[in-house]
Amino acid sequence: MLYVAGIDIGSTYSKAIVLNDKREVVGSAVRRTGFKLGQASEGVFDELLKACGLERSQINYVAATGYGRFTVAYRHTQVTELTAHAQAAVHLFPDTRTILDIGGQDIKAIRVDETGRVRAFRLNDKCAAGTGAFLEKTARYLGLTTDDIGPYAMRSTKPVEVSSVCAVFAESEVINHLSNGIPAEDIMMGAMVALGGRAVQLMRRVGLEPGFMLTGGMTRNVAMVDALEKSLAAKLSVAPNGLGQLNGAYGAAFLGLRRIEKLQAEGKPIPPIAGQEGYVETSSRRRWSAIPVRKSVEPCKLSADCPAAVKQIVIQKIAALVA
Amino acid sequence: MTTAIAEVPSVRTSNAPASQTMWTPFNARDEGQRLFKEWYASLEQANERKEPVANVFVMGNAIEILRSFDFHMVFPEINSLQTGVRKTSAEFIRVSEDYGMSPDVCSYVKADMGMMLKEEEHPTGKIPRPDITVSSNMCGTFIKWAEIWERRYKMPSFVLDLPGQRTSNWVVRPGDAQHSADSRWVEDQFKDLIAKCEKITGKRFDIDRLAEIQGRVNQMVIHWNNVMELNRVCPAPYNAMLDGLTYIGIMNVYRGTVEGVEFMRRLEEDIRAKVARGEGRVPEERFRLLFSGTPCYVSMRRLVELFESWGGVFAYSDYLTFAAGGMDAAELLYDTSRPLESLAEVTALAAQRGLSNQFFAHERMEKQIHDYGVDGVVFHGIKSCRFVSAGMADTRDYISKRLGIPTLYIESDLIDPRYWSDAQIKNRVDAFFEALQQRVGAGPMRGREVPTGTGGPL
Amino acid sequence: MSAEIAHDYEASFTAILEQCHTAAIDAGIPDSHSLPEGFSGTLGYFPVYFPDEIAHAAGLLSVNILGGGNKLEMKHADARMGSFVCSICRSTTELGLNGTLQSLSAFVTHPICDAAKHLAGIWSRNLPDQGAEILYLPQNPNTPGAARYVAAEYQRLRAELARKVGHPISDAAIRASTRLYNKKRRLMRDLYQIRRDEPWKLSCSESYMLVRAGTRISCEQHIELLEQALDAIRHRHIVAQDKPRVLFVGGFCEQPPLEMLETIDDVCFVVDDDLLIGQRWLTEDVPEDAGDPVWALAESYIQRSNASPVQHDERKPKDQYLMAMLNAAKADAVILTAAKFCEPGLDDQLFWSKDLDEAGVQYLVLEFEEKMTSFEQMSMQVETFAESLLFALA
Amino acid sequence: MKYVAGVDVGSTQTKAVIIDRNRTIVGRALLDMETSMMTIAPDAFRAALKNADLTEDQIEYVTATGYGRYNVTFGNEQVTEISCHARGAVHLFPQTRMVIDIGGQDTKAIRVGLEGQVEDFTMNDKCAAGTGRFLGAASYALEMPLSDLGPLSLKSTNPVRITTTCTVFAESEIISHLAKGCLPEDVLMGVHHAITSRCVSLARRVGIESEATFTGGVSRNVAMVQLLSQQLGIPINVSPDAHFIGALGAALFAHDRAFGNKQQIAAAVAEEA
Repeated sequence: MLYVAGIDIGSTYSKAIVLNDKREVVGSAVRRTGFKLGQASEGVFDELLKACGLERSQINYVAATGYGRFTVAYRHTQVTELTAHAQAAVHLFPDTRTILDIGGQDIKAIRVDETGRVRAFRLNDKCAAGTGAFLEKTARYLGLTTDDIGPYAMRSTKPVEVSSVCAVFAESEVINHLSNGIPAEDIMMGAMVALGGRAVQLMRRVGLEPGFMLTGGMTRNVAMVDALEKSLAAKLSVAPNGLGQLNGAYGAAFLGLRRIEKLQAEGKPIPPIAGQEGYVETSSRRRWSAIPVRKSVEPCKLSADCPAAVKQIVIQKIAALVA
Repeated sequence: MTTAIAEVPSVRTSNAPASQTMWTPFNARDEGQRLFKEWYASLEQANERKEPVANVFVMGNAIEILRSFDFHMVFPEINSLQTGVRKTSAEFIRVSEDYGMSPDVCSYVKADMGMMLKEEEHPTGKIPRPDITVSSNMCGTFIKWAEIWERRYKMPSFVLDLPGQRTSNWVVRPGDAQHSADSRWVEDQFKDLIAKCEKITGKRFDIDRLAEIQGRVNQMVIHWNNVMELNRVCPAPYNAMLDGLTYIGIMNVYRGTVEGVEFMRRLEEDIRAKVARGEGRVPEERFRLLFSGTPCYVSMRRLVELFESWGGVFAYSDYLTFAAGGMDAAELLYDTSRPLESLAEVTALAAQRGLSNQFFAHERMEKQIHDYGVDGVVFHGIKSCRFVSAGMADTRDYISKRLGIPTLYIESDLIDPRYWSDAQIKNRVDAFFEALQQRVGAGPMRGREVPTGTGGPL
Repeated sequence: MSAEIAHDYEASFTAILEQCHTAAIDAGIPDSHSLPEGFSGTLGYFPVYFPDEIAHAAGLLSVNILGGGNKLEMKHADARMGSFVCSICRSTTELGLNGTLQSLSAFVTHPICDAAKHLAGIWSRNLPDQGAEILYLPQNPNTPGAARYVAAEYQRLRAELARKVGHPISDAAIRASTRLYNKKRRLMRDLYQIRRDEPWKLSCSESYMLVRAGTRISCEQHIELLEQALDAIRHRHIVAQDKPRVLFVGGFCEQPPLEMLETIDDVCFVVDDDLLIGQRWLTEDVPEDAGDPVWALAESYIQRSNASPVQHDERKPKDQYLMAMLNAAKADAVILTAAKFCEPGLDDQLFWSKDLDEAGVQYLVLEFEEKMTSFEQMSMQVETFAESLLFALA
Repeated sequence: MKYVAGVDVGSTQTKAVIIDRNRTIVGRALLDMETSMMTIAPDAFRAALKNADLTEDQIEYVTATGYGRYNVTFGNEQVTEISCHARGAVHLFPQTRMVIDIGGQDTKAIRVGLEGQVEDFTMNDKCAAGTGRFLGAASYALEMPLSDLGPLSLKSTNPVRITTTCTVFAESEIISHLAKGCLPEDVLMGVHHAITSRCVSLARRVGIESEATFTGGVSRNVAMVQLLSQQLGIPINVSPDAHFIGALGAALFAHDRAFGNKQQIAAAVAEEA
């Protein structure tokens, strides 16, 4: 019986899960990450083993993911949370082909194939007024909290157009609408339609293959789901209460299982775990970029020796003589 | 800083046929629009009638050669600016950004790309497929734009490489060693282009036809030069950034045609009459301005209106020089006895004038400020165009600090309405004039007394 | 080969890289008393290509000005340029205005794009005594007579440098310089051959530093450095890790930060790239002793040269040369980058992505800026990209 | 005794100032933007009247300024806030030759003449717009009121460098530095440094003169004033009335209209005495 563990070290919570080779969940554990990332991975692994009633040696393969994936010393490999979530998404909704994740700082559009492998992905260009933070700020101007944005915006009859490319100017557009007496719900819905338009544009760039799924904080915002579905002219599958906390770990475990099955099929040995010596920790190799650059130019204090200033003074002198 | 213009600037008489006896009133805008409609109509059937079509740009083209082969001329820049004027550019730009084009690249290209992606007709009618494109190195984006058609229409793209000004205070006189090296390279390229045109059209190159076309271009350039000179008079008979746009449209699209010569002749006649009557574009002209950069075609009228409401008129704009490929100087006339050589010699020099207008802008601006008796210079930065905007802030710094001329920097885009913020631009224009008035006279907010009639001191 | 000697190669290679870092990334422009012997001054040129041989023959150290990196603080340039211009043009203006480039006896830019041409105007307004020049290499290399025009342009440059250094530049001197630069280019081609055949022995960032050193030290010093480096690299003993083979394109003018290249090296083998393509612009030896050496250089520029988004050439359609690069290096995928606000780069990034879609080749689109300092988001994207390639093979 | 008024309708706040014939401020009011622009201007004007204990008919002339100046129906004239900030600053600090204003949407640098006339001005361009927002982003990320940001940033020992000109990028850079565990004061000093270097580059466009006045709400941030003075290398005036300088300038323009300009005033005052 094969046992594979998926460890997801998030910035706030650490999650872990064990799958057996029949893809059944043997057990799982969730724990606050706290300050020390290194200890978090050990702590959550012990809790996981206790929940599954297994010894460390019985775990054949460990795949780590999440913000602290490189701190998991007992891992055989690590994957980014994007890869892990894509894997889990296809497992939850098998016909998913294009995933949209609207986070606080960026929007991600991911195209996956039937095995959950990431075929293409794009992050939004910061220039585009399209992040969760933009919606939060618009809500703050209108005196709303993020939770009640959705229902509030649904009351809008005529959403106002927020056309600016840049988030800074989109905000001043919102302020101008506000000061011209446009009803708040129309402004809120307008901002959401702008964000939706930006998101769909990003999905179009990765290929817009039907089988759409929405993940991330926006899943709870009914108005956003509505705006996106109108813009896509298609239904969006939305995982219950977001993707659920364990899905990063689940995706990682699933990938680990596929990896170890492939290695065994090819008769290859299981690679050493990160903690063992001889394993060159990729991210620790010599970083030439880390060497501080000597100040090759002494800071220019707008004093006489800076050429721009020198020329200025010379010209003023000549002007004074001529005048 | 007053520039007394003693008399109406001396002008060269063109050897145009004696004008009709009966002087008919001439409205340049309406006549220009009629000619534009006629031009667009002539393009409609070009592909069906198997007539050759060439995509060309306003800067650095070989219209004289293409016209000698009876190519239909398509100006993608003019097609794009028309979508701005007719308020349909936003949709085309959105479609091309959906396709993946970056928000920071030229909005003209995105409008053209949007039209191609939507397989839609241009607002003014069907645009024929090109059989060749002639771009140039005068603007880097031309070459990338031509690569888009090359990839889509699988047809030859000819890049006319026109060496520009190499360094500051770069003096090149017709016939000197540098000029002959450059014009020899331009002539080689013209011969290469002629061979390509012969292959496409199946016609032999007709050198006499070229000479005939060049003769007409000479006449148009003389009229155009006089028209530009006439705006040195106060009050200025036309606004360089509104009426001037129609004139330059005809100078490009109808260059070397009978209609083009006729239009420019009657234009000069009409403007000379206006000057004689002391008729100014702005009823109460108080400030003479120079405009550097391109118009914002989405709000072309609005931009001019903001300035004219304060009594400000754009007497000259460097747009009228570089957007005609530098073809505006009276001394740059073809010698029709040596058609091809003189075409190369003039094009080499004209390209350098056009390029220096942007890349060494300050050198020419000092003379233009003096010639047109200008009170202030308005710089219009275009967010998606580095050809116009990359050196603009530095030129403004030079002009305002070193020459002590009041300047204004405003910013929007060629045809992307999202970058025109009316409140912000009005705010800066108003502040500019408030400062200009305080500077000119401590008195309450009234304009300077400006003598009517020609040649008055400014 | 006992362990000590093997270890010795690693140490000597690290010492060479330290030398490169000091010369190319850290140091400024050598001024009159820190010039290598035999050189009377320095000539600075903006990317992409410049005929170094002519400057070398004039006794001028030709230095490729590659912007301010992400450690330069902008004090003057922001007042002179809008923020929607690429970072390398803004930082080059800053280096001009804050005195870093004071010791250059000439500054040359190129008609590669409009922003680059504007640098000449900015120099003439703010640093008139140093002055700047545009070397008008043709954007039409296909018309017969192109090589003659380039030769005329090179002769003009030769006359001007002769005036600056106060002595004529002989044909013999140019021929000698050509021989040296041919050797330097051959060694750089060997570097790229190793990266295609045994990519685990030489990472992209290491190879980048070796080539970039050549933009600051003399040709003679660079040849010596490359020979030592190649010897050490061939003896390196590194376990080949399980990483996908990728191309990196889009670094032809504005320099991607070193940390970006290192982030990609962590998870990919970069088997070919267009980094510092100007240093490797001539793809074969320039004829060394046949007739006029300036003609040989001009003809090589037309007939034996590489390609980049800022050079139009009918014989090298953009999609074909990317596919040729991909097949020659046997790469699995492509990293398509472009500098922010770089119009030629952004255009080609888009059309290359369409070509790769058609060819069914996976690619990652990244936008960078030379002044970037945080790379978390980029490393997450690059890792995800590498994982998607690896698990494709799973 | 006759009075004049200036009303400054900004994007987030509206201010009104009433001055008497000797140009001393007799009444002022500041209202945050809740209701629409149509009603906020008259409300602010009435509040200033109440503050000065005057009635509307005692006001000779009203000049409106700010983005919303054309909505002030009862105003006799509109003048841009650039001219008004210049005029107001020179009134408060006669030796000042420059005015720097960091607003919510854009930052302005103005070179002024001795009578407060605008000699040259420049505003930041599209991509560097709204740099005043960096502070808003930092206060939101650190859950701290704006007023605490200045003092805390002065405790910084090695400030973080924020290189980007774009406000949206800067916000995510601030959040990533904090997530990486950089000290709040170091991140804050980085934010302040980013804003002042933007202002210095604008100031350089109009030419750095002998003395500057810092107007607008951000001028109450002590770290900002210190950094700006350091980087510009000149003394910076800050006034408790920083918010009102625009409205004051507008009132001074109204004063010119109602009572004629300076020379006539001196003569009239002499008569009365």
